Amino acid sequence: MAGETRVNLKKLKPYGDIMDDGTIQVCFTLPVEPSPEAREAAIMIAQKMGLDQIKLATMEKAADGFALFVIYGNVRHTIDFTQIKVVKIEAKKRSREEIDQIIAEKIGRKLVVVGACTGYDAHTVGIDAIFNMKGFAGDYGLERYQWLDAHNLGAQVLNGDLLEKAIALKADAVLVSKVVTQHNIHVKDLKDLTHKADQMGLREKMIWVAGGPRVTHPLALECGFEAGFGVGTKPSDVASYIVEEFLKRQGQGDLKATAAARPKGGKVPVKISPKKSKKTAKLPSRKKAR
Amino acid sequence: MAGETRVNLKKLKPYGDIMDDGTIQVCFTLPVEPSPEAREAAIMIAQKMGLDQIKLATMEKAADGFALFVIYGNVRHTIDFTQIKVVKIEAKKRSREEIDQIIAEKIGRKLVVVGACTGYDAHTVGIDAIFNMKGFAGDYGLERYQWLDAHNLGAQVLNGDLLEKAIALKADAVLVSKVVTQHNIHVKDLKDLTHKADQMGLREKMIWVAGGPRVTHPLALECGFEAGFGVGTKPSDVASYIVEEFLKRQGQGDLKATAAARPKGGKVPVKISPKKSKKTAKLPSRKKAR
Amino acid sequence: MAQLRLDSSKIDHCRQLAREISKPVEELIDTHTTIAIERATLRLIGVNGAVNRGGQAFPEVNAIIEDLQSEGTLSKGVLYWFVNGMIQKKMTAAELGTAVALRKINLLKLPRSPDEQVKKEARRLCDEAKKFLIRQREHRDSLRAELKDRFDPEGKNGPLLYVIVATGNIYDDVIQAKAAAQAGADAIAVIRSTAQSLLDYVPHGATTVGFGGTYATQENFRIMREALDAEGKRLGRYIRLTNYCSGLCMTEIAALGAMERLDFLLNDAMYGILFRDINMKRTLIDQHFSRLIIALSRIVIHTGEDNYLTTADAIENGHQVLASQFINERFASNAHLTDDLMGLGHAQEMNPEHPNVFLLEIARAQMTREIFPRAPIKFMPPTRYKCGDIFYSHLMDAMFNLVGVVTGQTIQLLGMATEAMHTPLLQDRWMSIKNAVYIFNGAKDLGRDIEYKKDGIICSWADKVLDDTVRLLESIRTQGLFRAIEKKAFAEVSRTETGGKGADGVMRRDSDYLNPFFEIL
Amino acid sequence: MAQLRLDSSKIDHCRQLAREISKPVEELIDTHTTIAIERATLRLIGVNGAVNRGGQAFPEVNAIIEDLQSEGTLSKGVLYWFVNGMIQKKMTAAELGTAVALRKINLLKLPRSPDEQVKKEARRLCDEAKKFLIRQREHRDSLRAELKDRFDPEGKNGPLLYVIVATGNIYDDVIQAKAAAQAGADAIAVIRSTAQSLLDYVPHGATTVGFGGTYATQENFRIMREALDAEGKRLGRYIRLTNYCSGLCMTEIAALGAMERLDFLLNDAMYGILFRDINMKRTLIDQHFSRLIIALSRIVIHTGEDNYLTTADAIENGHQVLASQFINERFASNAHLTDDLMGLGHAQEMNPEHPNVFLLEIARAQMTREIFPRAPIKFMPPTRYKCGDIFYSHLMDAMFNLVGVVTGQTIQLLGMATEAMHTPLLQDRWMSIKNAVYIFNGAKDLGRDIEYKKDGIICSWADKVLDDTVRLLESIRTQGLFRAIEKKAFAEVSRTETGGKGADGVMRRDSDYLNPFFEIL
Ligand code: B12
Ligand code: B12
Ligand SMILES: Cc1ncc(COP(=O)(O)O)c(C=O)c1O
Ligand SMILES: Cc1ncc(COP(=O)(O)O)c(C=O)c1O
Repeated sequence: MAGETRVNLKKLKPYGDIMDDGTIQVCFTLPVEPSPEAREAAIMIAQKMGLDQIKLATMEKAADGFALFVIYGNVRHTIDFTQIKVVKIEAKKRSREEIDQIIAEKIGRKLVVVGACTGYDAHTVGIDAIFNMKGFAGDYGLERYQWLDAHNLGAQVLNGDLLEKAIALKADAVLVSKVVTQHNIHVKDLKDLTHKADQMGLREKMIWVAGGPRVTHPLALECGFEAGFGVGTKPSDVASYIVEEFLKRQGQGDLKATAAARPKGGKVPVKISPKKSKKTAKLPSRKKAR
Repeated sequence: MAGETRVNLKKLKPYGDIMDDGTIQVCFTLPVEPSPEAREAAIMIAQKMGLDQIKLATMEKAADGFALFVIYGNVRHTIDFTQIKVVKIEAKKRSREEIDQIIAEKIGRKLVVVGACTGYDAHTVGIDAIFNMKGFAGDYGLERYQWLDAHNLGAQVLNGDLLEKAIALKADAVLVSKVVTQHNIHVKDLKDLTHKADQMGLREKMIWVAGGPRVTHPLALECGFEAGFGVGTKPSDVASYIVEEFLKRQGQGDLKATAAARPKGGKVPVKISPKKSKKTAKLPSRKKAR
Repeated sequence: MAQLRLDSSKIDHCRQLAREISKPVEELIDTHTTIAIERATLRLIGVNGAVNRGGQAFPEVNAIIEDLQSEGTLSKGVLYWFVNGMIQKKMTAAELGTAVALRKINLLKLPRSPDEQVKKEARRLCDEAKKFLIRQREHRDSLRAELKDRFDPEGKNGPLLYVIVATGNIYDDVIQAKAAAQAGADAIAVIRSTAQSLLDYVPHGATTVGFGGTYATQENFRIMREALDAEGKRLGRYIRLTNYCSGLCMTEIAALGAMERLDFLLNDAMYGILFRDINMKRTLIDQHFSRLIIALSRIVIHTGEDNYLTTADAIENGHQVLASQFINERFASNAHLTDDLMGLGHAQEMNPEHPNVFLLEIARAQMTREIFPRAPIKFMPPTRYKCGDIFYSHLMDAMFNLVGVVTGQTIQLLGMATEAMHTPLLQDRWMSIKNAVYIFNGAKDLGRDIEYKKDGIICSWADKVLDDTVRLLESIRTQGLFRAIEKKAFAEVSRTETGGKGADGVMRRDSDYLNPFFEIL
Repeated sequence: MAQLRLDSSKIDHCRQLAREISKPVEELIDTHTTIAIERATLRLIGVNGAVNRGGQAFPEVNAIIEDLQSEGTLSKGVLYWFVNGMIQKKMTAAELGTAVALRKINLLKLPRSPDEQVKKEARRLCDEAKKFLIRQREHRDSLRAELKDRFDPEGKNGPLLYVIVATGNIYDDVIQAKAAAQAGADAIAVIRSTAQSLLDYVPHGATTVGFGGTYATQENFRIMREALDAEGKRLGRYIRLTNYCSGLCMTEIAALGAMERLDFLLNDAMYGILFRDINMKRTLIDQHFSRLIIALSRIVIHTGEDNYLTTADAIENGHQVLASQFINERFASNAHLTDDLMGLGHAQEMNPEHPNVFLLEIARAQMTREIFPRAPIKFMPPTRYKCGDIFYSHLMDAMFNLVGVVTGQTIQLLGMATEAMHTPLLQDRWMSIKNAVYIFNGAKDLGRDIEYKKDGIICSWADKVLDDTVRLLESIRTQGLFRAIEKKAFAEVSRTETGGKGADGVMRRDSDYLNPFFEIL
């Protein structure tokens, strides 16, 4: 159509009301009293951020010595959207029934998953959403899976205690929730856990999964986990991942060709021979770590 | 006090909840469908803007093919606040009574001010706030000043018509309001007026004042005006400026030493000999321009 | 719906006063025509092309009418000459329109067929035009039926979500309109470019540059209607389209809007006078003809009383709005609009810092609902007190939405957090719709679940405003509408009978004035 | 205030049930003490120093009590030993405290004065301590009077604006608290660092690092109180200070809060059990002693029922909140708190997308107001459904503010648009206060101007919740509180009688247990 505008993905820019206008809204506070100079300082900051056609919507006195600004402007920056590659959890999304069936057929014993909200973090709602029977957003929790042996340790669980429990329960997967993030406490706690697990020789024996509202998959990888789940995760998302990853480690990677690349290189996980008895089935290489 | 933090004006940064954390909030839309890649693109734009510790608060589907983001992050940029110099209207703020008295005593005739909202801009509320008797925010309008002869031509006044009227009324000051700013129509219209005024030899004979919610003093200077007034202007602000500027041009700059530097260099305005008769008093050099 | 227990005899009295106020104007309307009425008449019978004037597309109707007017021959009505031309030249209206506009044919110089024949042919052409409009209306109604349109003029299904688009470029407008519909908007208004209302012609073709809005043109109407039809089908909801039928071309916009199946038109008996400084007579005569077309096409009008509260204080002047609504209602009835087409406008524009401001706003909105129970009331958002603090502005809209749903308004024009800044960005509109959806759903039945205390703040305020309205209408009746407007009866704006733009386009009709539309609409 | 016409006999029945539920717990309280009670006792008589333990300041009271407990001698009460020590060593409590904490003196190895003398001296010391607390209370009351404090427990002057600061650094908190007061906040809560409630000691001195909050220490209390006193004088308004009196140290926080003139303390009979997995007995015994101190100092408590709605669905579980409020009320009465000190907590946590959600929220808030008419009800904002769309979150807070003012809540904890993101920035708090000021002013008298329709949605919902509450309380009475908690009576959380942290800090009192505070408080 004449006059019509199309997005240029090689030079992607924010959209206000016309393609490529680059319009964005910004709000911040400067620790100076509102004044023409403060206004100028705010505009200069916006300029340094790469904004053109800066429109200062308001300068408000937020308190003595604090000026608050709302600014609209047009960013110069563009992004080559066609070049963006994001590391993603590649597991195929399956239903509870499918997952149960796969475990029954291909593994033949219950997978043991142990979860907790660690450190001094007392937020249980997230980990409960994943574990509890009733689940989250209409998706049943892991405790409801016939072929999962799901243990939710609750919140305020110290890393050491979690690892002990994981060993005792012979966990196949460890699921960690982190909600409080001030001063990056979540990152510290997560790294500490995988570090301790490394020292105890547990890293390769279990699947490490992190979750929480500020957790992303890349962040989880950075902390030594194998997968990270964020806002809005459903239990079946996690279960889908765990079962696929488990099979991949067993060499049954045939479930899905494009499974996620393991972060820690291609170290092949131990093989297990599926057994009928659920009680005794375990990863053969697993030993009590203490 | 121990632990207390003070602002460093040489390296001023936005304040979130701790001095110099640089926290800002950003909201924009990208013309792509929400996806992990879109999220990454948004983060990359934030990075290009100079943000660290980027926290993507939300990615929302604003429409098919449009993802909306709210982001918090910490800007790296700092501003040397001590070096900021802002061109300001330096006129001393005076009351209506004071202004009337100064005109009566030092000029001895009514000053003629002509105002309009120009072009196709139909917003009268702003110019009315300055002119109408009842004024704005408890401050009486110019029509109420005994020693001002105030003519409000209303809105939708074409530049040519305004200039004609200004000549006919022997205006000492021309007050222009611009409210609609889309596609910078206000800048175009303002520049066109001063350009026309130049051609008609009116520039030095009258005081040119612009106003409106998006008008700033620097913008007015850029458009060839001598002063610009923005949001929240009161009639007495404008009147204070006009009378001081008028006296300065007459060489009676003694009213205030630090009067604003004229934008068009130091060209000395014509002198007038104050006369008693208000009716006939005028700038002697003024002639009908056509 | 909660009840304010208003004195119905006072309401009846107001309607009676409005009737008396309109009387002298009706005489004026019956004896005059305007260049705009004549242009619209030509458009209705099929003259919608444009000729090149100085590189720009200039409507044929303007070329034709200007020539006739300059010869002083328009007071017989354009059809008097034009239909004769069609007969003489055996041309369709479109063909003759082009030829005359290009001055290849001079209508005044043609031989004249018998008056009866011209009259009869004129009538036939007008009947055809009417049939076309009815077909367009039926087409629109069938689309609505197909999508199970839930619009209820009395607002019983909750307020309709109405947003504006205003990029200046019709193609960008389409993008924004679709996005808005996806987010939940029920109606899209394409705001017109600044000052189009002062143009004495309707621009031609698709346009991509406008200031503060997009030009209203027949082609732009068509493009947007087509886009909304498609989007509506995809979404399974009928999406309404709105434009502005005010200003010097209100008659023509009504005609074009009717042809292009618009749903809503901003159309007010006095808005042009007060806010665009258009001549009183011109406006009042034009509005009647525009409304005749609108009534036929069963388009819902939106009156512009909300604007009063942008120039006059909303707390003090609520009665001006109500008085004007009674007058607008009267003029609309005179043009055969039924109650369910009268989208009487008002707005939530009181100072947000006034103590108990929501109570006063509830009183105003609720009384509007109760006084005009069958009208699809159009409720406009806060604009005047909107400020650069977008977070605060967003809250003002939330409270506006709350008042809207509690008092059962029919059409809710959603406010924008960035009202004080710019015409809405896509994201502004999205969050505004989210705002309305949230409030409308959460307070769905609140209005039905509460009662207003007798003699409470809300009921007393409504009583006061009604009393003030009676007084104002009485004084307008006494002075006459023209003089009352001069004395700032509305919006603190003064206009004179002879002042304003477009006065020279008004003509007293000759005794042999010919325009069958006045009979059949 | 509009009325819901609740059945008062049902309300009375609930109170009776709560009385019966509390009975077995009262016996437990009367026969036990805890390490925390003993520490608080020492603090009250003046032992508030700290010794160095592994480079960190460790409270003397902990050092002293730990040693006594490990010797199994604490069941006589710390004063039994400590006052004897003071007599023997002729030292002040502070001096002796330091010496014992540094293990320079072993209390158990000292010669023993006659029991009567120890008792008398203990009583004298406690009386002194009580006098000091009363002086502090009077000091606070005179500051309030001086500044013409308008706080009304029944909420008649509109909700009080309450905000949190949570930088982790007490000095940054001061900056934020002052800024909030300037913006209009009436009360400032310094949120505690994550998991302080699980520390079995109160950290010492000014602190500058915390996670999700700032440590509650005596010095931090003092710093903030001083800052708010100064700011309040400058602004001409008394600014209230709040901290958290829950967890393993609730008794000590009560003591320190009383000494440092705090105005509000979050203090709940069961919160620690449910949300911090603290042992039931420990919590119930501690809460009583903490409340004895609080009652003397006339601090307003805030109970924590709002938290239930973060783990249990708010629409389905409104009755859990109400049942718990009745129980909290009972325990508070038992500790001599008067109604005007019982800031019973509840929250607006229903799914914002639920149809008519505001009607249900109004019903819940209004019934809380009506059932506890003299209590300074504490109303908590939406948190659970808060999301990263800060514009939408801001609206949720607006509707929360509306419900608060319409239903006459006393203390309104203002929600933050960034709730789902981070502890509040200065600008978040500023816009939140602006939100509340706007809504409270605009809807000032709305609650008094409307009535709820008999058998309407609002009234019916209130009836339903009351009925559910009766049933829940009946079942708790039947099972006993401990077992009921195990069976998830509240918040969908299950705790066992023997589980949870701090159980080993509970001791049955010896027959010669000495603690005069139980007599004089
Ligand atoms: C409910 C809540 C509480 C409740 C917790 C009750 C409970 N038992 O869980 C109570 C009231 C007790 C509480 C207390 C505190 N809270 Co809190 N709380 C919240 C709140 C409102 C909602 C969290 C929630 O339940 N979300 C719902 C669940 C379903 O979402 P989710 O956790 O994101 O989980 C989903 C995904 O992330 C994912 N997921 C999560 N975990 C995992 C794990 C795995 C393995 C997987 C696969 C997926 C997964 O799946 C879930 C389902 O989709 C948030 C604010 C908000 N709206 O987000 C603040 C919030 C998290 N709390 C906060 C704070 C600071 C606290 C306190 C420290 C405050 C204080 N000083 O007193 C305390 C102490 C808590 C402590 N010691 O840790 C801050 C954290 C700030 C920060 N970023 O660091 C927040 C953001 C509020 C704020 N703005 O200040 N809180
Ligand atoms: C009221 C209003 C109207 C009324 C105008 C009534 C009237 N007779 O004035 C009506 C409803 C008619 C209207 C129509 C339109 N409006 Co309008 N309108 C507004 C609104 C809501 C308030 C403006 C106002 O009155 N402010 C109050 C006055 C007191 O403030 P002020 O103008 O800033 O003036 C102060 C200072 O700026 C200064 N000042 C101003 N002028 C001068 C001059 C001098 C010499 C000095 C010294 C000082 C001075 O002093 C004043 C007092 O402090 C604003 C939104 C908003 N909240 O700002 C939109 C707004 C200005 N309108 C807008 C638009 C687009 C239009 C239309 C073009 C829409 C359309 N397409 O139909 C039309 C057409 C108008 C036209 N042809 O120009 C846009 C402009 C967008 C932009 N930045 O370009 C706005 C921002 C709304 C929006 N977000 O879309 N509008
Ligand atoms: C009735 C009416 N017509 C038209 C308009 C738009 O302005 P215009 O078409 O004059 O530019 C408005 C403004 O809101 C209005 O209320
Ligand atoms: C009664 C009560 N105490 C304490 C807290 C704070 O948590 P904590 O002190 O356990 O960290 C809350 C939480 O909101 C509460 O409601």
